Amino acid sequence: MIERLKSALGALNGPNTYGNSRAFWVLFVVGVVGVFAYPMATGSYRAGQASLYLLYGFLALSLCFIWGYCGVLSFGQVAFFGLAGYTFGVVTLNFGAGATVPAALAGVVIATVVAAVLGYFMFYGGIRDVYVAIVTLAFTLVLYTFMAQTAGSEWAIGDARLGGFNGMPGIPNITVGGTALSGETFYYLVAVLLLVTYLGMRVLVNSRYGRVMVAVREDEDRAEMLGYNTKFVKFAVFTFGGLLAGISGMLYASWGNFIDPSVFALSFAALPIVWVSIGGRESLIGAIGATFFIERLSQELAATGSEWALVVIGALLLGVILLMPKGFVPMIDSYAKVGLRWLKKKRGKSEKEVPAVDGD
Amino acid sequence: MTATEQSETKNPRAAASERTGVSNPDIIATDSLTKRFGGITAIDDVDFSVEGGELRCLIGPNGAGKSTLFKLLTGQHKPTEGYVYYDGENITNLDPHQRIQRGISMKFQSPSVFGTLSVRENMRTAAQRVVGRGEIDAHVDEVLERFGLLDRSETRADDLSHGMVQILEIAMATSLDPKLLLLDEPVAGMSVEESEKVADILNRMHDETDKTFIVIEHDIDFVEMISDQVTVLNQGKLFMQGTIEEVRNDSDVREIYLGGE
Amino acid sequence: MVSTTAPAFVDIFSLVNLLLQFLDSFAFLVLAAVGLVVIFGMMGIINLAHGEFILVGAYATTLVAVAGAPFVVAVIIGTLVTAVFGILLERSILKYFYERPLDSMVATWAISIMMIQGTRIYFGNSITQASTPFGSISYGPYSYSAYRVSLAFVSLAVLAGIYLVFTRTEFGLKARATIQDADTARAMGVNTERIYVLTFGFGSALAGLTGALYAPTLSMSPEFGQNFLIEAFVAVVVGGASVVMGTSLAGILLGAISAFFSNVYSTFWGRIALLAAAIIAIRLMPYGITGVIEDFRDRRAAGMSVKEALRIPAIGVFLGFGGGKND
Amino acid sequence: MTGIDRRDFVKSTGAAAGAAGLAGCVGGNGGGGDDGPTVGIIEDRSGNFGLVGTPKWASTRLAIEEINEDGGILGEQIGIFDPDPQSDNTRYQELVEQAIQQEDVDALWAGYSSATREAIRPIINREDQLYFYTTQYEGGVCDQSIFAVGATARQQLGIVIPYMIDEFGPDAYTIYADYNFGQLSEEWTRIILDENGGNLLGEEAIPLSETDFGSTINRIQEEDPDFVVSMLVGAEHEAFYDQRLSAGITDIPIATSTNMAQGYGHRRLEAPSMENVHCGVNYVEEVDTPASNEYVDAMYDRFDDLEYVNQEGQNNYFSVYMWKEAVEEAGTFDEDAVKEVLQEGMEVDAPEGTIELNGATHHMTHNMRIMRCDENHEIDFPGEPEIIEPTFLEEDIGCNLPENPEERQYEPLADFYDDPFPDV
Repeated sequence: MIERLKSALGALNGPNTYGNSRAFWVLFVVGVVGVFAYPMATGSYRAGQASLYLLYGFLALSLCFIWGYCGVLSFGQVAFFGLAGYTFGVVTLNFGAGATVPAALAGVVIATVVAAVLGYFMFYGGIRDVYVAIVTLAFTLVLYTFMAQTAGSEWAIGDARLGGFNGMPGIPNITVGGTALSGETFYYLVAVLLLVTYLGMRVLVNSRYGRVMVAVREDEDRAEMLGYNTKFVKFAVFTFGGLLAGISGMLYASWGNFIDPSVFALSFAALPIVWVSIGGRESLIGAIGATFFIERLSQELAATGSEWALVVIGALLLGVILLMPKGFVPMIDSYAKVGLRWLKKKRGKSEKEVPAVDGD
Repeated sequence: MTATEQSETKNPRAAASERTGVSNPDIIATDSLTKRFGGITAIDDVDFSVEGGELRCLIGPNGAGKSTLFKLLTGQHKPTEGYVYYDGENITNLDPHQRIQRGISMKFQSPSVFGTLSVRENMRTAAQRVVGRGEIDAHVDEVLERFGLLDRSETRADDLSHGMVQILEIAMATSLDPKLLLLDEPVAGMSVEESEKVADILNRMHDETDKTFIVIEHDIDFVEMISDQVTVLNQGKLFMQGTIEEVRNDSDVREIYLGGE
Repeated sequence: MVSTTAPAFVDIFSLVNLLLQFLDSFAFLVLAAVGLVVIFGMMGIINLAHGEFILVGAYATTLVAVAGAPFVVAVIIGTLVTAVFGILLERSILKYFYERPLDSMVATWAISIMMIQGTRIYFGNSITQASTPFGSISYGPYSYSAYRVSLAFVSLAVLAGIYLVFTRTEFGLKARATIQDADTARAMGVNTERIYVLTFGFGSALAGLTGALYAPTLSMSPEFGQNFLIEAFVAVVVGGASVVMGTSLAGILLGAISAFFSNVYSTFWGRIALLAAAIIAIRLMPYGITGVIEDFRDRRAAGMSVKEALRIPAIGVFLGFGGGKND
Repeated sequence: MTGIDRRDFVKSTGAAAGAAGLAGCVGGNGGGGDDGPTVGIIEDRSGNFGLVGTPKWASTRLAIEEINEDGGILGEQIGIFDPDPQSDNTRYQELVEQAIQQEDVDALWAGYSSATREAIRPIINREDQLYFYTTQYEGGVCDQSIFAVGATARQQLGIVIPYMIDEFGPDAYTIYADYNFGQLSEEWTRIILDENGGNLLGEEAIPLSETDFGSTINRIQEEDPDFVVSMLVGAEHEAFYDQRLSAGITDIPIATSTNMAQGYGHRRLEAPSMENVHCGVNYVEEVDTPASNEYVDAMYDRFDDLEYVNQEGQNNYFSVYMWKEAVEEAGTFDEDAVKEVLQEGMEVDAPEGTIELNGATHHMTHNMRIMRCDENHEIDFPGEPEIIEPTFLEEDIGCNLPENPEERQYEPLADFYDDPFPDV
């Protein structure tokens, strides 16, 4: 029994994730407890605000997954985010608050399918490297322009007007078992989903599939010459990334009861790249953490009303990307390793083993 | 995508058997294979075949088309004209990974391994496709042992010496348990001791298994260590085929080599 | 809600309308994209601050023009100021990102938001705009802005200039060598660092020129550069990485589509058609027109007839294998 | 729903205050932090709407500061929470939540575009927040929480279109921004044209990001109208005026409800781009009355680098005073009580003149003027200002919020009128 549990937990660790040591997991559990205690300490409003940053975490994870683990930079994750949000809106506005769960599923399915179609076109069309970024960005900007001009009453799906630049207001909250989730309840929904997704992705990236993804990232030709269908790998990874971004977008529409074309704008499209670069693109926990931190900071700066807010954010991003090329978590990890090595040396060989922060 | 079909072309395997009367059929064969890049013809109407279980060396001056031929065999390049047969099957239109899955494996000319991963992770990534979950560690250990990499198994591939990277890549190619192993300059940049070790491993595998090897190599001393059947390629064409002695003593071969370098 | 006035009468004047509209669209697409394409095509960097380089050119030009300088002088100054600005930025920040083209996107995006807000803090929400030189072209009941049409010829001159710079000057040859293989170029004695600086400066100058040329026609605000982004990226996707060939053909193709639908139906349909063309182009030409041309050249070089060379990519494309760079 | 207590608020703004220090604090943030009434001013000072939002922010601040200097309201100083939403609707949603939940604002001024209004409306409605939306807009919002004090399309176009018909002839061609505001304004154009014996020759929707008006100008020339009705918005669309000038068609007069009064194109574009443009406005800084001049002087005294005092700025300004009067009459800052007072109707002395709040619909009567721009970009106001009432909601629809607290937006053609030009 204990052995089984151990092997299940063992699947969470591996060379493809940062933080595999006992120390990390202790901190992680403390962090999770903190996240779940947060609304009790701060109340509904803070929880509602924080749930936005948490739900952005899925968007960050989606990019982290396809860029950090498979080496494919998508500039268009917000396209799937936005499509899922719009789908959620269209379905709920047609079928009411009772249909939010099917609507959520529909949103995620649409995002996944569109990602699959775009991914198929790109990867089976032989698009690689930075061209993927350009094509996905163009796709997103096209959606932006298109959605911005769907204001007329002819642009409606059933009872749901797409609304053009004004967007779609009045989207109901996601409702589970007759309870509309908002504030704390919505926060818990997002937190639980995110936790499960994070752990699931850890298992995934440390599995055989994860190893293939990383192989494609490291050297696509080599991976192909080991007999892996790299086009399919990229296609599948991109599709799964679309699914994650879809979850994020569906939650976003429910969070704000509103969605508008700005979700497809360049300024929003760049955000996931910023989050993931800062957190460390090869680190799942870094992506989530950086998203939370940066969005929280932007909000606080905006709340000051200072005209320097955007300049400060820009300077911060530039500084981080200059000084920490691999991102925050990998940097901390390498410092921790150096520190531990130093500790080890200092203690001499009297003690048998010092737990490594990384490595299994 | 040159979508050509195996129209009326005779199966060269059968043809080869008729010609030589040898019962050991060709594992790989090409028929009128041609590849042009822009205005340059890299491979020019080549009929090339290797029998199962053979260890063949492929030599030729720079630019002779050796690596291009390899890439045509593995599917990284699609031929402008002609066909590739593997074990009697026309694989001209198969994608690279499909060919690898049928039992071809290759080491690249310039060493290419997964740099940020450990030696063991490199090996696992290679082997996991062909070895079950339960046996993978044992399999990896065995291959690492054979190639003398076991004590470096936790080293990051980027931190290995150049020679060690080459050996790792050969080990990875081998771990797929291929029927046909293509090695593009396996000992380039290696020390003499390392080269000898690789030669020894190759010879042993050749003797102990029925694998087929095709090796591109510049180092004629290394060629001598591993093979006596040599094919010479020059300017995209098959120039000569014979034992190492015949090739070595051929004045034309000497000329293209000396003239070429 | 949308008026879909079919062409009321097809006469010579309507055709002139269509032609002038095409020239206008062509110029906008080409000029929006050139600076971006030079930096992307030659250096592999996607400059997300492209719009703000255009902003620098526009503001510099406007400030000089409003101060009383002749417009041509203002345009030249605006272009040079942007070039210098680009070079300073390259030397101080972007040179650290050459090995990391993807990180450079984050860096240029950060620069972009800082520049927009910095412009707002320093210059306020807008500055007084210069007026458009030249008058109008009149024909029958219609007229068209002569300046906007003349930009089509300027954009052709710009394309020709880029072609000459990269094929006929020593800088151009070295730049192309550097882009092909920086190590070899270095080994041959090319100062690649200098080439990167100059290429970046050249790309910046082109963005600045775009800003300078459109300064009198668009509203002066810190978001000025954002006007160009969609057209710029769509042109890059359709054109591909080749500056002269790709961009000019993309300009012709997209300009024609946009002009036709704007003119015959409405501005709304012009825009929808432009976007639809971009999506279809992504599908049919993964590497843009550049990819198709390279493919065609390869096939021609391989001894195929023109007809054969054209036929094969088309078939491949519809079978789902894409055109260009497949092997 | 005013659940968060003050201690909590003081604690949680610590971080914000720190960040403000770092960013060179513009002051005013946090509303003083102690017990006391606070207003939220969430107006864009950066991003796309920074140009038009800045005067709104400045006016509201000025009004509150004047009130505080005068001893405040009910003897209390008014705190200000004025973040910069950066023209970002998601940020708006966050900041409005913060204003309501954490800063516990007693009244809120927020948002320029109708998209922003729609984005924050669910929050406003959920929290029953007293909210002033001051932009001139398409009209029709019948919402118990919103006081839409800007002039509506019917008021703006209702002054300028009859003038154009009288002055230039009956035939009009309409171009409008392709979104909610533009489309509903276009519907009003049809109705008002019809009511005044005008005629619609054609119309075109212009995508919001469009900057190329070549074919639009050709179409206008083809139809050869007596005047053009323009409901173009934003910086991109301003390119129309330059292209109109360089195509040499400034002799075709333009009626508009949007250009000049908000984005002061006549100050920013070089003359004579805006020549022959007629804008229906309730106020702009050129209005030359003692009340107006006093207000404008105060604005420029207080804000050195202010570029223009626009129509919306004035709307924010008078509505703050209107709120003050209502609070004083109610004797409390309690939002329900204040709303009740406001719903009784109120006369306000604004810089634009004396106007009246219609309690039933939460809309204002306005002193509508025609703002005419000449070739030197000088402004004059032909004719006398005319009081126009917000009749659509009250008379046509029968919106009566004290009796029937709705939360919806009515549209002219969908909800009341028949389309007078169904074939255009």
